[in-house]
Amino acid sequence: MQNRRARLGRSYNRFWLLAAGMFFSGLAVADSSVTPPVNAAAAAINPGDNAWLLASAALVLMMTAPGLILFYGGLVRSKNVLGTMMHSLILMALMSLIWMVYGYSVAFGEGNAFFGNPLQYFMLNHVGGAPNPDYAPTVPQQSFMLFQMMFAIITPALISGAIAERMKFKAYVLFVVLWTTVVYLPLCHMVWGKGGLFNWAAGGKVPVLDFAGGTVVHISSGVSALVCALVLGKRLGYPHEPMPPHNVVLSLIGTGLLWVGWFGFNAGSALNAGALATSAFAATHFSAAAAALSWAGMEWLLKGRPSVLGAASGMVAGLATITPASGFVTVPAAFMIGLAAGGVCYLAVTKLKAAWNYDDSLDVFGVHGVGSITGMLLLGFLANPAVNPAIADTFEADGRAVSLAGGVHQFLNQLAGVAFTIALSAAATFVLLRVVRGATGSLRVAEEEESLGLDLTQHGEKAYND
Amino acid sequence: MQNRRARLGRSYNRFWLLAAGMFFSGLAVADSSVTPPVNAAAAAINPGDNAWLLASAALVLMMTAPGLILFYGGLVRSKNVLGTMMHSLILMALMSLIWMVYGYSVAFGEGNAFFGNPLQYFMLNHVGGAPNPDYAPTVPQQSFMLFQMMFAIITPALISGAIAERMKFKAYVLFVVLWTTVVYLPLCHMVWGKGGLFNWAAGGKVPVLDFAGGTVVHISSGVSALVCALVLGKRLGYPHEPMPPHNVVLSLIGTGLLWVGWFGFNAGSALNAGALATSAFAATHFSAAAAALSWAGMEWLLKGRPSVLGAASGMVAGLATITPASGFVTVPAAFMIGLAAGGVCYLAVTKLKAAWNYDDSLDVFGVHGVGSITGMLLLGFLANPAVNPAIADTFEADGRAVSLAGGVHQFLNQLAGVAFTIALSAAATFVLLRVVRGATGSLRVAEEEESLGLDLTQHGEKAYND
Amino acid sequence: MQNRRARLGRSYNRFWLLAAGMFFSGLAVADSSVTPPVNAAAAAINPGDNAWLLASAALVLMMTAPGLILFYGGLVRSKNVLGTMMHSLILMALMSLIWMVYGYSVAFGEGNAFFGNPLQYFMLNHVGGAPNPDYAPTVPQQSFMLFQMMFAIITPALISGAIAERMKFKAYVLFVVLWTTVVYLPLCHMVWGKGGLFNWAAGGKVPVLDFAGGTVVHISSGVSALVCALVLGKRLGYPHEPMPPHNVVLSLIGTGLLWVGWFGFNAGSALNAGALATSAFAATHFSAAAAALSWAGMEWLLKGRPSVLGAASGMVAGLATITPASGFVTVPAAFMIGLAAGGVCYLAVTKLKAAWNYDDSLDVFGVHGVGSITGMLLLGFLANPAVNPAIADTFEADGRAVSLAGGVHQFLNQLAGVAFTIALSAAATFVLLRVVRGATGSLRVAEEEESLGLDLTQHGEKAYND
Amino acid sequence: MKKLEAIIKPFKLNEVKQALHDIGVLGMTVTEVKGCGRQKGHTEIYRGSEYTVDFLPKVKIEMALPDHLVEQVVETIEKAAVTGKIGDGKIFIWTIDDAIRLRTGEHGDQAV
Amino acid sequence: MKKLEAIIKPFKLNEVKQALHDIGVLGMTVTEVKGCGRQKGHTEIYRGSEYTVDFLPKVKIEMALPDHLVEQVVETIEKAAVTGKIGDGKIFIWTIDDAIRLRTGEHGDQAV
Amino acid sequence: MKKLEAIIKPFKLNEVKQALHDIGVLGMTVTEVKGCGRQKGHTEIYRGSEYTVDFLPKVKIEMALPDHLVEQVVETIEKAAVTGKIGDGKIFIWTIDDAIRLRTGEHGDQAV
Ligand SMILES: Nc1ncnc2c1ncn2[C@@H]1O[C@H](COP(=O)(O)OP(=O)(O)O)[C@@H](O)[C@H]1O
Ligand SMILES: Nc1ncnc2c1ncn2[C@@H]1O[C@H](COP(=O)(O)OP(=O)(O)O)[C@@H](O)[C@H]1O
Ligand SMILES: Nc1ncnc2c1ncn2[C@@H]1O[C@H](COP(=O)(O)OP(=O)(O)O)[C@@H](O)[C@H]1O
Repeated sequence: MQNRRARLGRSYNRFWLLAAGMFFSGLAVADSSVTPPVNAAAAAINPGDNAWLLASAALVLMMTAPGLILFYGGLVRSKNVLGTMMHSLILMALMSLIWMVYGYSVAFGEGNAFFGNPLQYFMLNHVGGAPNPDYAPTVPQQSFMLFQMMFAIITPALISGAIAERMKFKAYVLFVVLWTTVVYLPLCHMVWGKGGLFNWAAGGKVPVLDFAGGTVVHISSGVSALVCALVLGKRLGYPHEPMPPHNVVLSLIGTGLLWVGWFGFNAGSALNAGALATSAFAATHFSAAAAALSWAGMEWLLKGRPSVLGAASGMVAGLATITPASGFVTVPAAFMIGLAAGGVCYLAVTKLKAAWNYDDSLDVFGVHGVGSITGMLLLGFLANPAVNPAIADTFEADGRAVSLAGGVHQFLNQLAGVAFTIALSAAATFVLLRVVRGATGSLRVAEEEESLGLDLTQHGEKAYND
Repeated sequence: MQNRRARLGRSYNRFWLLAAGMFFSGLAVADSSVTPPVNAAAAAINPGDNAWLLASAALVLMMTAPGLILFYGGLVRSKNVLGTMMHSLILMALMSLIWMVYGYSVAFGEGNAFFGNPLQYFMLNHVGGAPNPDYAPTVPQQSFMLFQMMFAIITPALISGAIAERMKFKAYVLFVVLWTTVVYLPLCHMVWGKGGLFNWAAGGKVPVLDFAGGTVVHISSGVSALVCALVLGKRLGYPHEPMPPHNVVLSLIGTGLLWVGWFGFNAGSALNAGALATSAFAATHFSAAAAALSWAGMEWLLKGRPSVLGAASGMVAGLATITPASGFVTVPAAFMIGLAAGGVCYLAVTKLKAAWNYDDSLDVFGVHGVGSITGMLLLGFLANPAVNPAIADTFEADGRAVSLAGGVHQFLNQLAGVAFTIALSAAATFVLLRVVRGATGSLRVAEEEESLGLDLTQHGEKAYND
Repeated sequence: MQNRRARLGRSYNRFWLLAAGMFFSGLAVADSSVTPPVNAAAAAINPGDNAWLLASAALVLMMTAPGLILFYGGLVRSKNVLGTMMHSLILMALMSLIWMVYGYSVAFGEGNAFFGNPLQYFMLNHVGGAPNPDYAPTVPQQSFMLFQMMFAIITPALISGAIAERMKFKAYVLFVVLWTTVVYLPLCHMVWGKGGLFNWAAGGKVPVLDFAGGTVVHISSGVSALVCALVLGKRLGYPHEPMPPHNVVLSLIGTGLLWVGWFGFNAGSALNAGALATSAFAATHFSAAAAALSWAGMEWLLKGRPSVLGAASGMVAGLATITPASGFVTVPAAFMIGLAAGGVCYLAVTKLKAAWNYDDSLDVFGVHGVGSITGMLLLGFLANPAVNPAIADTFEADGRAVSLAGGVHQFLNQLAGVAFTIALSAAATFVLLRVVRGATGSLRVAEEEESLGLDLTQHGEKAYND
Repeated sequence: MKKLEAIIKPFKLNEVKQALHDIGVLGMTVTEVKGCGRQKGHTEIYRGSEYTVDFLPKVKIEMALPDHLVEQVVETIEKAAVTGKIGDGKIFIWTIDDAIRLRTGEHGDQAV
Repeated sequence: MKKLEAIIKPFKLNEVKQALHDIGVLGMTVTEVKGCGRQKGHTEIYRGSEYTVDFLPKVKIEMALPDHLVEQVVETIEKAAVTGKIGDGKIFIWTIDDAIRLRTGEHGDQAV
Repeated sequence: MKKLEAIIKPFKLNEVKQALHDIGVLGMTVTEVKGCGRQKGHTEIYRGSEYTVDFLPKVKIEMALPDHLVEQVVETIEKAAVTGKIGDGKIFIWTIDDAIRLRTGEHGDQAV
């Protein structure tokens, strides 16, 4: 994920939210002169690497739409399908705006161990055709910025599965904007940003391995989803009233697109089209395959029949679980991680949810949260320098060389990263929901609206007509 | 879009329709000997650039199917969904045939300012593995030909949204074949072909900037769509009878695929995988995001609720609008263009359509026509040599160096290109529809057939059964 | 498809199924030390080629899901849609497992003329970042392995169309596992594996041209499908009871995705991003286009109306038919092959099926089997060294130089390959179905279950709810 | 009290509803149905399999009415629903014992 | 005149329709319904949530008939629709006051 | 024998079914319908085209019952289906001549 030569960045303490205030003035000034010519550094750019990174960026956007909107949209009742899809679609717009104004800068600007300088790349100033050697030396920095933006779009979209079918649209919009600013961007900086606390490649105090977003994307969204489900409460009628998926076919199409798109997510995180990209591609594939077998297999054993939605859920669980590990493990290890993913997530969704008695409508916590925690921890043991030589020989801040190969030592690092992510996500989500409730009156729609459905009451539309 | 060294091509005046007559003889002769060995010029080919161009070609075809067929198919009533999808599907076959026989040659062969020599690449003769340095020096000419073909497929497909739910299939087929021949191919030559009237990079008298098809694709189809809607008249029952989209979910899937595919459309138009491709990718993304915000925002303000179809329509409007500008503007400028797109197209679809009282069933004019006109004109002011150095220093036919940077001068050039495209599209469409009516008896199906639906009456099928 | 310098591999006679038994021990040992560092041979890797091969692998997986699951899922009745989609989805898991344990090794390991050594790449040992110069010298062997795996997934998935709506899930799973082991892997070795009987590039006794899987993928699955349909018998009520497709829209989305994905299938088979990839891309496109015209055209002539499903079926037929020829023919030749494909497959599906009175539910034989036989044989005449210079000058086992250019000689080679594939597929499928029946009691679900639908009875789910 | 059931062509539903509203009849229940009768069906072909479809889409309108309204309602529907082509549909009328409004428990003519 | 309503298993619809055509009864209106009765439902599971589904898909055929045809129609339906397994369905019959053909305005037995 | 037809709000179906089961009434047939009445519809907007939708989703429950059960069933449905808000729905009751169980050929009260 990162260039190996690391220096702790200087720390910027100016409160970066002021950057947002400068948006419109920025529009005016940032126009032309400040962006360096895109062809300036063309010499250093490898078209093969850039082709792969652009294709990967496109694949990751495809994961959100149409991938996730299909997967989630199929699982809700027909009266809520448009509202559910809108939860993801609107993020393609909102997150891009944030990313342009201050998001990329907070995540990847030079700063302290917790966040980057929001002014460094304000309005994407200085993010042009020249590579940023700290991150991806063979592609335009703009390509790197685009690829990372797609991650910022899908992460809050994942959360929306937990609040489906009952959250007020206005409250949702406010929540995701705050959540991204307070949870996602700092976490992204800590794990992947230069000088970030957990950045193993760039001088982080706690070297946490997370190739493509176990902490940043899946644990953060999964844990926040759980808190959302607990704070919002159950859907009217849950669990007495049957709420079967209104269209499993949509969810299966979504599953296929998620699997395909995840190749961009994980293999694209190599940031070039070399052998590491291939290796991440392979790990991704085999984990998804294995998890489908173990989830459907458990159903076959315990319930007498493997369900199709179960196989699909296993696939997604396998993909979420391998995400942090995809650039560090062999194919057989990835397969084992996948087998574990299917089993653990199946139990989380069927037993844990029943035991804890919450209504995480589309099982974001059970699949993404539990899955990626499993993946992060297994990676602690399975990380393999033969797969990714960069971890054989990294440097701590004091210059001491250490290896991050799998073992108890690295397991503890991983545990620290996971624990921090859980704590930050849970606490921040809890607080932000109170803020949002204060600002919008209530988090949920009125009971009558909930029973009529979000499509009609929040958006004035119906999905299906003659 | 084009190689910068330009000479005015020799003008061929032989009437190029005779080429069509040579089709079958051509099949026989063109078989093997005439195609140069594909590996001949392998030395000049950059695999990274070719990988990106092939991927882009695939993405642009994906925009037509399944992208556009979903977007359009979801918006019609269920009795017409197959017929509507067929309007695009059949073009994947028909346009490819035309492109092979004479289309590519008329568009990109050397010729006069208005069209290329139809015999130069008749039956794609001489279009092989060697690059054509006039267009794309680092990929096989065949790759360039394939990429451009995908544009020729989707352009008439866009028009089909205006005649949906009422045009006779036979008349439709005849119309699109004629329209492509008379409007699309010449326009393509004028804007992108060597020696074309508007080709800023290759000696055009009027240097019009159009990176990926504002005039050639969106204005031509949007304006022709308006004329079609006016000539065909309204659907039975319009506007009294409610005609809500039969399946908004399909349209949202289509929107996601269109956005993803549009990366190929615009960033592929760089014709290599360098920094300009990345820049076009970025502009595309941010414009779509911004237009979703402004369209849904206007609904929220004016109607009290943002609709999901509105957000999706905004995305498509933002994509169509940025298309001509995508290779020439910075990210903040692209974002502003997107904001304008969402607002202007929203007004076109809600106010202008009502005021002018036409039934453009799926709002091709309001979204693609109005959007791309907006984009072409804004580009006149925002074109930025820092983004695309090629426009800093171009040559007029007399050898004088001029810059095409944004300003009043370039705005007037843009205006000329837009006006010409509107005039040509409107006039030709009007005439061609009369020709087609003469040849097929009537443009519309009988009233009884219209009320039974096109699926059953034109194709003998129903989309949905048990 | 293959490196041209050939030696007959040594023959390994150890029975390779014992490899399967070593799976779990393998999981333990194969973990880390045995996989060579992925970056070892990075020097030889061309990022452009690797980007294209990874993108192609993703595209081919997309053909299975969501491509094929949509195409097939739309054609069955709504009570069987999930079961039908599961037939393909489960193969993404099962085939990957087989491929990891022994599949890749049997297909591409060095061995005798019929299969490779199952131990050579057992658990994908030694399949890492270094290229395998016998197959693809510019990409990691792991990329080649991944790309080929996607073929192993989709091939048995194709067969599932013939047994749709009536086969017991347990019997299906057992059958596809056996079929892959006994039919697919050996055939893959014979045609594409080093030293394979039909491998024109690597010393095969019978030099059969099959660029991307006419024999290996489409004839093998098509013929096996026919045998399955005959052995299983007709669906309850067929052909008296109407069984129209429950959702043609799904099938059309699937068609679009199949076409797009097929670019990866065929152009990816060049194994690099050079001019041959472009040429295969072009052939693929024009054949699909032509076949849509001829299928829909025949309907228009014979039935008075072109159907949308007919155009889509033509597209798939054109794609299956060009597959073996895609790397060897010019665009006009590809167009002619496509025209033939649409006509021949239309007749197979409408006349032959009626005459032979079998119930191949989704016409796997009529489209894939008949199509690819047509393509293989036409290729015998149309193979063109100007397109693919490698066939101009190949070597027989005795060192004699021969050309495989189109003509009677090569036609006979093609015929031999086709005949062998038909014989192997038919005989093995027939025997395996008896084995499976013995093991699972019966191949079909009970009548009551069939009338309730597979979704409910095999998987405990319904696709569509409120 | 009477129950009246009208089977009409789907695209006539809005007109009929409007006409009934205009004479003050607001309550009705509508079902999508398929009808078979003298109106000819059509043929569909999917990959060479031809199906003759006898069942055509229709809409069923049900109303409970006080006796005195029946005649006027029948006339209104006749006027609004007729195209003059075969397949226009039918009205069936029968006597019911009681009607109850769930919300209030009212019975009989009050309830409808 | 009588109204006859038959609830049958969906896959028997074609047979019943054919049998009725064979005795000259062409007009009928069909609705997809869900039935609940003695026939046991089934269980569905989605990600661990088990639902018992009591409502099974059935088809409702409605016909208005002249009195003299009722017996024959009942017998015909009985023959065509019975599988002998639980859940085969029911027929209900009641008297109607009138039937009207919209197209012509005909009343009574002429109208059906 | 009586035929009873209840039009209720869709989300009340499960409760009503359960209540009927509790008093031993198992057989019923259910149809998805759209209702129009005093309950106000809503407005939908698609790209600026505003539609007022008067027809709201309802569920129709049909039951054939022996005369003596009618009163109890009506009360049961009233209790289970009422929300007190406008649009709760109606019950209609009429007399039927006969009921037949297809599987056995039983007639009358035995058949339901
Ligand atoms: N005897 C009947 N019982 C119930 N419904 C009938 C009957 N006859 C016709 N219908 C319904 O009325 C519709 C129109 O009838 P049809 O005979 O086609 O035309 P018309 O009403 O012009 O005579 C049919 O599609 C069917 O739904
Ligand atoms: N009392 C009733 N009123 C209305 N419909 C009924 C009644 N009883 C049963 N049905 C309908 O008949 C169908 C079959 O009834 P069921 O009791 O399951 O089997 P059987 O008809 O063999 O006795 C039910 O699914 C329901 O649709
Ligand atoms: N006269 C009627 N005949 C048949 N159905 C009716 C009639 N009046 C109302 N309905 C049905 O009852 C439903 C509820 O009626 P409505 O007037 O909205 O509320 P309420 O039942 O509270 O008076 C309607 O949606 C419609 O389906």
